[in-house]
Amino acid sequence: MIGLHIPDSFIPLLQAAVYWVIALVFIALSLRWARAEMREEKVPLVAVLAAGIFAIQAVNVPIPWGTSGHMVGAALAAIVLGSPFAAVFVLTLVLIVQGVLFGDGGITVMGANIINMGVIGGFVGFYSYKGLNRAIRNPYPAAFVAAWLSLFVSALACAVEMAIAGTFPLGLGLFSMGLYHAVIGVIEGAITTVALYLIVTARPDILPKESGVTA
Amino acid sequence: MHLIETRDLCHVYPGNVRGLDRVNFIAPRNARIAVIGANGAGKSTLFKHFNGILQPTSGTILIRGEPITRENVKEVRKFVGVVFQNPDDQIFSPTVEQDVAFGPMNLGLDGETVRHRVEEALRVVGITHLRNRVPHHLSGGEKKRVAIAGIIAMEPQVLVLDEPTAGLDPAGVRDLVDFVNSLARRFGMTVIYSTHDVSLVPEMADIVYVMDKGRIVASGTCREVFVQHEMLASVRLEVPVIPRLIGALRQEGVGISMAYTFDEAKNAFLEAFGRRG
Amino acid sequence: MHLIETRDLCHVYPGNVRGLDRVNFIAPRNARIAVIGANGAGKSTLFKHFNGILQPTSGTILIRGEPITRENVKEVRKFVGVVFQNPDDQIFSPTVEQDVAFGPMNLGLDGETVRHRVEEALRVVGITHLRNRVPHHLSGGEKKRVAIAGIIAMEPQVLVLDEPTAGLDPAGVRDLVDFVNSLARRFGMTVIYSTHDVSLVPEMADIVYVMDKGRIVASGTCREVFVQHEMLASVRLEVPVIPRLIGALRQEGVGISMAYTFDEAKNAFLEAFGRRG
Amino acid sequence: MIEELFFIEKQAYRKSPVHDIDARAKIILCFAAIVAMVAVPYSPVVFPVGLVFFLLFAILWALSRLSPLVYGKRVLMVVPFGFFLILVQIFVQNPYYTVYTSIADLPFGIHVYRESVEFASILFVKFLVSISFIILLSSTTRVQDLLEGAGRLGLPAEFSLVLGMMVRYIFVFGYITRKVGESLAARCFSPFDRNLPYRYRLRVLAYTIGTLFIRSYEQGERTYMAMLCRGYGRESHLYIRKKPLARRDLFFLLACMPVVVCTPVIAWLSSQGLL
Repeated sequence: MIGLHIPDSFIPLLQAAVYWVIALVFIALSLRWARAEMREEKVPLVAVLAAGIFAIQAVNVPIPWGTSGHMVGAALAAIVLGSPFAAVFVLTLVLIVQGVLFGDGGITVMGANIINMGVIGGFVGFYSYKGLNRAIRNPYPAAFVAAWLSLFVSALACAVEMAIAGTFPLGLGLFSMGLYHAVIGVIEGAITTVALYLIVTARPDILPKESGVTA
Repeated sequence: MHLIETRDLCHVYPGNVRGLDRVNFIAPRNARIAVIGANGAGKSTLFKHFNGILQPTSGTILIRGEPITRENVKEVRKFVGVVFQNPDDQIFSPTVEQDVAFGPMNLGLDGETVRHRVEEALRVVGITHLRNRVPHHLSGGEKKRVAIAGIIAMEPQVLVLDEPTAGLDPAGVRDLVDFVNSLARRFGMTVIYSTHDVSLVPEMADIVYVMDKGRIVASGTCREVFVQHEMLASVRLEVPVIPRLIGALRQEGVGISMAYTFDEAKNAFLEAFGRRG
Repeated sequence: MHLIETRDLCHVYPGNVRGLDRVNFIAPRNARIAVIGANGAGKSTLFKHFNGILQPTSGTILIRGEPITRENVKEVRKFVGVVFQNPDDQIFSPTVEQDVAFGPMNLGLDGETVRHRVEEALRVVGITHLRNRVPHHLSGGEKKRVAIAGIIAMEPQVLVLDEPTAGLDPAGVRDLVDFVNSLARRFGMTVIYSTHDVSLVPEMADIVYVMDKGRIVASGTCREVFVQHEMLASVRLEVPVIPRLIGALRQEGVGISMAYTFDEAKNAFLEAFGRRG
Repeated sequence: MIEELFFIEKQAYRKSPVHDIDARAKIILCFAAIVAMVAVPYSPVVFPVGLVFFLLFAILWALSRLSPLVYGKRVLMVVPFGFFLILVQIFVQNPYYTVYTSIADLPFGIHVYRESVEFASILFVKFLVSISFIILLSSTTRVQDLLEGAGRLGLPAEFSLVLGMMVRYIFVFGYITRKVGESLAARCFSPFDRNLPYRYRLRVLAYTIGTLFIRSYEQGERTYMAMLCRGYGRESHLYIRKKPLARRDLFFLLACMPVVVCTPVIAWLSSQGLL
């Protein structure tokens, strides 16, 4: 949904560089994941899937009070591919294209955006799904909460980073972005859940065995 | 009043690419209409005007005598059902049944009517046995039928099929020809389709339009169109093999009457041989 | 020693779906081989064994007399080039030139040789003018050529084409037929392709294999295969219209010799009419 | 965003002296301009620097023969979140100032501060200059040239291959999404049709999104297989022909880079009273 792509100049250069370094570590790890997957290497597969997620993010989703938003899809990618690194890989590629081609999310702050949407979105989405699914043994509510959480925590992280940067007050940031994404997250959660249901119906074999999803 | 009529219809794509150039097209009631042309001739572009997916750059399109407006576009799409070439772009529900129900649901029909419509559409297309299947696992030909059923369920009076035989094997093509013919015969529907497989056309068309580079370069019955060998060659189409063979023999002085379908040809040859033998 | 030989090749897909059932297939040197069959007959499954994309469940596949192993699979893929049906699967680089260069790059050739190979492949396929274009601006026929060029650039000795005419218009089909024939004639290559457009086969095949439900149900020259009308009908294929017409006339007692291509048919008819006239 | 993608592509395919310049030169200039702009501290020094940078951008945009409307349209595409962040600034305090003077008192104890207005303006200038250079880069350089340029500038081989595939397939899926949209419309569905229940619309969108996911996953499977057929391995990389920078490109860099490097330095030195 709108409001997570931090633009250039909202984070000072030095801090942006620190985020870039952290992001690069995760990108390297995700590349290693894509290469060392036990069944077969996934680099090309994930590259093509990233283009698919780009298209998915381009689908306009109506928001009840009149505007339109779009999916982020980090939790969906992580859940279906069975690794948070899938989200890091996919979202990194998507953010590079969005940043360089569209100017959606900046260049210097791209590291921060990758951390928020890819790393935090992916890890929160994946592990909350895994934990909840183990606890309640039903993948769909688990996916709903996971997708909601992944968006919500990403938004909080975004607010914290800008507060550190001094370009947006912490309290107001946490409140406004948190509230907005808590609401919007419900839509992300609903779409993720229903999309997951469709994927399980059509291609149950894609999902990792331990995900506990059965068609 | 024609079901569909275009008058000097032009469409220019962004980047000044000419899609349609002064197209005058008429679809009468209960007709089977073939639009033939090479790839990129403008067939799909024309079809997307029939239900208001594309708007004319200039010229007019009239559906039952009326132009398409914001207000009547839903009515138009109910009246003119367009089935696109690739069924994968049109099928997305978890079951065949739900997918076929999608159109009727969007028309705001009540549950009972939707169920009835779905039933009927599945039956007409001959896929009642697939109703609970996951569309994803169906064969190409089956998916094609699901896509058609999805449109039939909206009970259009004009069915538009973009390259319906693409990717089908001979048995699939045969089924489709029979299906199109039965829609026209049994349900009185008007069926418009595009194809570059010219050999099918004599068996399933009352009217033929030939398109090239966005223009309609010829139209008429099969007989009128398929005698124009040079014209067809110039638009990168072939004359179906039967009239081509008979034409070549006639040029060599063989006395045989022209034929278009297999059965006609067989009779023509028997007659020619009989007369001479 | 045959270029490709399979012995009782079986392939069972996960879920116990039988893909291939005791297939015995031979590809000799410098031959044009058509594998015909309805959708789902197992043509693509067979082709995927030719370069080790799929492994046999049982039976053997020999490439130049040797089974495919982990060690020689790269060699095999250099020797047998497979072009898939949908060019979008195969063209994955941003520009035509980059895509055609992908195979040669992986062979570890130096920059100079890669450039030379790309140049040559583009020339053979006739798309030198497209080298700096992006694939999504190309037509279906052009994309098909790019996909073929990408394989040709690896200089395989066997070229395998899965449904090469799918989606092409008559002019595109004509070009492809000429291209396949020239590969065999000018470069001495062996070309194997699948199709369900049986009318093309007489013009571009030395050997025909007929597949049905994962089995090879007939093989031989066009003459040997296309006289078996019942067999073809039983596997949901059609007899090309020319032999079908001549066959029907002969059944009615007309004295005419069998023919398969257009030119043969024209001569046969002229002769028949001449003899009788 | 798909239609925007095609829109951007269309601009990048035009001809002009700026379009003709090698992608490497444009990448270096635009990235340098953004980094330099971001590097300028949050202080009024930003204004003269921003003005000079924007003039540089405006000259290049004029030379690119693209309409100002194109620029306007592209700015509008990206601004919402940035504008929201900037607008809110005038009501709040930030750590870059110590003293705040209220210039307008609104109900609920909300104040508009002079310093905050200044800070918002600073952010606005930096933001606008940064996105202007990105817009310049992608409006005058084709995606494939951008990628090739990045590769020649030393983008690691594994990234250029992966990004190349991404670039290739966003257009494939772009066309697919367009067709899916048309087929939804043909069956009288619009996600924004208020006659249909909201949950129903959301479910349909979720199904189409799930289908897109499966289709891209399966496209990945097939593409991977086709790559194997052509000898794909760990060492595979994108073919990028060597090409030296033309004299014109070097001249372009020589003319523009000093502006990008020197303006902030001079402005900062003079603000510190060192000049």
